[in-house]
Amino acid sequence: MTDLETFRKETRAWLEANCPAEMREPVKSEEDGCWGGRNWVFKSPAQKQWLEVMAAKGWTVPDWPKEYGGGGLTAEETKVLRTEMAKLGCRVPLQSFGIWMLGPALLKFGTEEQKKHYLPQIARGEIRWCQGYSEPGSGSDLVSLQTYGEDKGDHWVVNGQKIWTSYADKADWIFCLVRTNKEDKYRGISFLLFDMTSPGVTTKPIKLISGASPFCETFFDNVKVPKHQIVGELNRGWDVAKYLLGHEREMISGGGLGEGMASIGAAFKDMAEQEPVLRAQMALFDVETMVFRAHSERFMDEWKTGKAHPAYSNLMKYIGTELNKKRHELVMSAGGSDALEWESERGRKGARPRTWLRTKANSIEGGTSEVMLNVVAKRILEMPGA
Amino acid sequence: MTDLETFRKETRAWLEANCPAEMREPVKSEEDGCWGGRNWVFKSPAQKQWLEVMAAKGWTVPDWPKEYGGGGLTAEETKVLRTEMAKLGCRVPLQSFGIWMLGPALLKFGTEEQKKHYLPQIARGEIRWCQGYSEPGSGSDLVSLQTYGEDKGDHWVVNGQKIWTSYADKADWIFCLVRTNKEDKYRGISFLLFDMTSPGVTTKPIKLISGASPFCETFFDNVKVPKHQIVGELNRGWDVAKYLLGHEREMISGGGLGEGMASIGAAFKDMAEQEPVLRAQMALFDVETMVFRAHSERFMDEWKTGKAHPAYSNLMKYIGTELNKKRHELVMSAGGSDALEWESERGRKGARPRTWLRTKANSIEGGTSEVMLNVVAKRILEMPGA
Amino acid sequence: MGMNHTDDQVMLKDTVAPFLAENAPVKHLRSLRDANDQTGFARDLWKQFAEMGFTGILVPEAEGGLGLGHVEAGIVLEEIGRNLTPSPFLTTAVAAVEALKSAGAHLRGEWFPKILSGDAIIGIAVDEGAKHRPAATALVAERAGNGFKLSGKKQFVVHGHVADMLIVSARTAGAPGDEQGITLFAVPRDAAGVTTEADRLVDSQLAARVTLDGVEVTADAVIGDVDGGWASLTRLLDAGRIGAAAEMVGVGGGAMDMTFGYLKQRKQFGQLIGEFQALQHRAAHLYGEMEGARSIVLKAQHLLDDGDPRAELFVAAAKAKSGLACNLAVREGVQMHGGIGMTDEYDIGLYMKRDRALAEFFGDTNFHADRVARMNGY
Amino acid sequence: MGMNHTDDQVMLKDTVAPFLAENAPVKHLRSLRDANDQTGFARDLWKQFAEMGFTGILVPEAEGGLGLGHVEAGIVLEEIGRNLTPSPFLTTAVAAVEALKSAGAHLRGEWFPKILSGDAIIGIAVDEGAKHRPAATALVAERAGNGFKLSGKKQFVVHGHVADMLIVSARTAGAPGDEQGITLFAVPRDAAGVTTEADRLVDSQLAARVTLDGVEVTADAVIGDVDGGWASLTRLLDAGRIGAAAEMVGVGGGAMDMTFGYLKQRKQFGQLIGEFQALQHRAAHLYGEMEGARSIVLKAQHLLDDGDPRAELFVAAAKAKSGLACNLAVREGVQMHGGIGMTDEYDIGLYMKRDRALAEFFGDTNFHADRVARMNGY
Repeated sequence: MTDLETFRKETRAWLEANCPAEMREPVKSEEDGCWGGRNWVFKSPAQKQWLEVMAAKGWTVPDWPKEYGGGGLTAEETKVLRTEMAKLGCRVPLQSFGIWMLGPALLKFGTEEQKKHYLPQIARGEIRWCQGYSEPGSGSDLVSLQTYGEDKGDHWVVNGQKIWTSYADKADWIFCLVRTNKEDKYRGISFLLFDMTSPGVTTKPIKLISGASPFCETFFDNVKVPKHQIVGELNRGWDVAKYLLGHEREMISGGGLGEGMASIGAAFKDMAEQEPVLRAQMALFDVETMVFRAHSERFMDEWKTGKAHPAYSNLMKYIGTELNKKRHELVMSAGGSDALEWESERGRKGARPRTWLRTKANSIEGGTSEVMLNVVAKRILEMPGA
Repeated sequence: MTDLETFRKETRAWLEANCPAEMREPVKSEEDGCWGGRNWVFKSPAQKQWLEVMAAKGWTVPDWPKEYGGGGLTAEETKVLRTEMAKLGCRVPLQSFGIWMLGPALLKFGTEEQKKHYLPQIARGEIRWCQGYSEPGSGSDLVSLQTYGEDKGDHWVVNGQKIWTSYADKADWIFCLVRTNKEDKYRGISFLLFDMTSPGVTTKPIKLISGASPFCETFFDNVKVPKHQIVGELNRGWDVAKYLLGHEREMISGGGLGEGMASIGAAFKDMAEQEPVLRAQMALFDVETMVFRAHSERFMDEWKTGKAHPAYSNLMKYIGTELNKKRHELVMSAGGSDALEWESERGRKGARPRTWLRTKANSIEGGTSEVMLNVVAKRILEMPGA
Repeated sequence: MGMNHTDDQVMLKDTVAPFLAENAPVKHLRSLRDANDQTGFARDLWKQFAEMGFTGILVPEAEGGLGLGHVEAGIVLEEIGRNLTPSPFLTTAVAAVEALKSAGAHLRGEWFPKILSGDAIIGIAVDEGAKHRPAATALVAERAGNGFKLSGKKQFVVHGHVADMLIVSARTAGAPGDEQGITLFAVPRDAAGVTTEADRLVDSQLAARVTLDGVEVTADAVIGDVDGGWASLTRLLDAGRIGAAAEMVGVGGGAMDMTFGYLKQRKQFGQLIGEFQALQHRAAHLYGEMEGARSIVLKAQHLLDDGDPRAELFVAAAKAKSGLACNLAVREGVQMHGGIGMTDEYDIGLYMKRDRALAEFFGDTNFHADRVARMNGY
Repeated sequence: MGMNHTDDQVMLKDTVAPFLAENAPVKHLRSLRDANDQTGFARDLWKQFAEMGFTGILVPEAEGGLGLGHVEAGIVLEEIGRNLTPSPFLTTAVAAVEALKSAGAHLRGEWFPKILSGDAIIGIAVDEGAKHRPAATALVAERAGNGFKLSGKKQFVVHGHVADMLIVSARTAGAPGDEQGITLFAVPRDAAGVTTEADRLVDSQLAARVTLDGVEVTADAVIGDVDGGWASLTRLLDAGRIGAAAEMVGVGGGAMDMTFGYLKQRKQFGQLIGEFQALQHRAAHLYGEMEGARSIVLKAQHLLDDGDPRAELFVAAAKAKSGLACNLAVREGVQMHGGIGMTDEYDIGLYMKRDRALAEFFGDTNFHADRVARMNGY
């Protein structure tokens, strides 16, 4: 038996012994996730227990180094762990922007002190993070951001406004892009971390066309940020941000995958059989679904072996999000007038139309489709021009 | 009875009396048309007779003034004439770039001498014209043309090359854009007329992907053009060209109309019933066909009453040509492997695939779809930017 | 004149457009929604519609109306669409009026005056499943005495919970799927056995699920012919379909204009986003689609008004195309607005919601494209 | 490795690509066409294919072949597509070889060696109408003695006029439309009663209409089971379909690369046309479509090679998608080339022509999308 097979066997045994039965039930809604943080109220003792045993093994972040609270697993071992978790139906023990976004950036750009300080807390789910990037005037053109940190010797005083900060009202800390030099557009931004309870920080939830949302507007009014809370060099925060955006993009393009992409015609068989033109569109859409899954599989295989173009995730983000929007247009067509109900219990309080409307943001958040196409044209296809 | 009703009655009677039976049979191929010119060989006595009687009444160009060989009809009378001709199935007596393109430009920009000299010959089909606009390096960006006419006092000496000159090898004269000032891009072009038998003019037919074509490359090697053969002012030929391009655009966008736009599903009923996904596409295409016909009708009604935006024909050209291309994709799908045959008698020597391939030029010639969209965005929608 | 508006039509538009822009702009919809209004529209606005004569556009002159046509009704509906005005105009003053034209003197005498005065709301109770399939009618009307007894369910009856009368398609013969054997009834909403359950829809309007449990009506309640109601139903549906299509021309046009305005105002990367050629081309394409929709809708209105036998085909094409074009307009609208387009605070999302509801109303693009194919013989 | 090529596959590609680029680039097709060649491909090139081992890729090792799979055959086909090389590779070395794998020792022993040596051309005679509908087989095979007598017509038999053997689907039971009752036969082209009529197709290849008039064959000519030939036929068709799809990835890729090259070189309005954002976005979109096609084709090849039961579904999706993507590539190719793209002198038009022929070969996008729906249960 190879080492990997031994690892698989042991992992499976450990998961069977340690993952509470309740944590193996399918996730029913976003509410079922565990986000951790200072103010987190566990939904059940099982949720708490599962996070604790996993964090103790470093398996909330299995491929991070052990000294920072990770599991120290190799890429192959990490894949085995995920596969075995999937087989048993184990829930992800911790949802976290700290794990998905900030952690990788700290691992790459953080000082040794920062890594030792922040990463283990992230791994144990003790700090909940939010991201401060976009501003009302800086959407696709992120680098035009205006939030300004004035140098006051040992600290900055930050003033400005962020938008689209997910769960800002629930987060403990923020990682935030702040202008620290007004002269240089690109090399005038720094990547700062600070506590959301700092005086001068306020948040306001954003209501979307689909209803309530995790997004907030976040306002900074003379917020004091100590200088040691910068990640990377002064004025070079754009490098950190770009690195991190890459991670976000992969996450979002991956979001189009999963069980949501099964045959749409099979899911709405009766409608397909009654409506020949709808059926034809579902048939063509099923083809695109299978294509996207195969494409994602190939991309991941090529990515892992370093064969994929560094900008390829932009292409996948474009395709995946446009496809998901189209899918929900078809779901709405299949649902007919039933799917128009916005508040009724029968319509699960508008679950279908709200999901449909929510998908419209897929091709905007994390880089618009237009920006993705620009990037693909310029970086992959090497089209001329600025 | 109104005057117009009287005119309709008289016209109908005249047509019935004067249009030979053979000239009322449906046109079977491009070969059936009468193009006139010095070297024209009439396909039949009836073709000759029909041209002569119509030209004698001025009805080859019914709405041109009588003094220039026209019929002097009003717009309403012209419409009545065309309607009655259509009802009886009378063929167009004369196909002519002189009528469609040069004539209107001469009427607007020509001197009295030029009108008296050229227009009656055009009306009687005595001179066959071709158009010298595009050059190999100047397609969409026509104004960058390089063919140069050097000023030699009472004449220009023209050198250069044109492309896409339809029937250049059969034409008697050319109307041609020539650079007469190298300093000014727009105001350095003149609109010249000259005889294709002038020393130094040679032509070479262009073979298209669809097979032989009426298009030629045309070469000018020290061609002498007398100065009185300029239309409009020196260096202001671009104004003439633009005016004339408008006419061409209308002609091409109109080309998408007519009987070719009947229900595609009805035309390929058996295929539609066997192939449900093809049927769905035909159904959606039938909708677009009906839309385009209604749209064209509305455009013409608004155009005639001066309510249409001057650049609207660009939109119609874009929509009509893209639709026609799509139509022939569907025709090819419906035709299956039968429609792949390129030379067989059964497949009428590839009539279907050749027509399909020919339609691909629709969205290129007379202004590409991309240029049309630029124009619509800027002139109609008034989008910002150059 | 051809497809140009007549002077009278231009004048009507010049009356309707400022009236709605002033009295029922998008913020009117917002205020009803945010107040959690349970009617679904403003009754005083409906009264004003009547006073302006709008509710009588399709009512024959002999019966006190203006005796105008679908072109004129469409002018009102386009502005309703452009302003997202919640209104029973389409159901009551268009679809119901057309159905009542094939009713007897009794029903006409009762309902036309109430429609003209703005005192009646009429619901259209045709759909029984999630998708529009009028021939699939299964709700049963049995003969009972010299009248009928109706039992069954309907859904997507817009304004049905506050309607004074419901026009109900019922099966008196044949089986679901047959066009023959359907009869149309005028059923008072307060008749014994009628229950309605109102649901707020994605576009904030209210529609009802209606249950008829042994509802007794007299023979006078029949609209058109017993068992041969398909003709009257078709008349009702064609009016409703072209009306919904006209409203979508307004919805799509409103979304498009708002979006083009944004392109000329929003800056990113140091320039107006409307300067980006990729967006310019998409804008020009969208404009062409909306213009096409406008044209086929107008053509179908003319054919309906002329009693042309091709009208049904063109109405189907018009509903199909307006669905495609308006959907493109709202999708491009949200995308081109970017993040703020996703917020409830901006109006563009409301256009997307109204588009969705109108897309389903009286049959969607797929349904009507299929009908076009069938009418074209394949 | 997953969906990455193995080292051996990379090596195969590194052999095939320069070989075809050197020996059979697009001008090879032109020279055959312009010489009015009546074979449809170059026999010496076919011999070279055999010498390089390409014709044996799918032939089992035990029978002298390389015993490789559809991924490897696809590598050759993609380069054939990219170079528009006229070749019997797809029909003979892919579709026919897969069919012969379910044949008895007699047929295998006769044909595998000839295929390996480049001495045999095999035509696939399945289609009877203008569209691919294999279950509609009507050509009759009646029992006669201990053999069969075949009568009927086939069309779109690529290289059929010069084939040494034709694989013919025939009806031995049931009625046209039934999958049951079909039997596959190996029929020598020179058998009495076989006549072929060659037609040049839009892409300059030659295909035959074949008539079988009481053609007598022995029981040894049966491939697979009598009446149960659907299984062998499916094997043949899946190989042909994924092969055609792989070729289209090459055709579309070749057209795309040529077009992107042109965008970087052609100037209009004082700039490279590749600088125009509208074209950049369309180019990026096209690239994504072609990449998607490449991915589903590779996935389907893997599943076929693994004997996975989902293979048939994925092959259908792959043929459907490669049709969509390749068609987009050639349409965008001609449009972006502008006028010169319409001239016979430039290669882009040849890509459009080959795309059209491959689109029909073994079923088009619409046919396969419909099959995807059926296999998905609706």
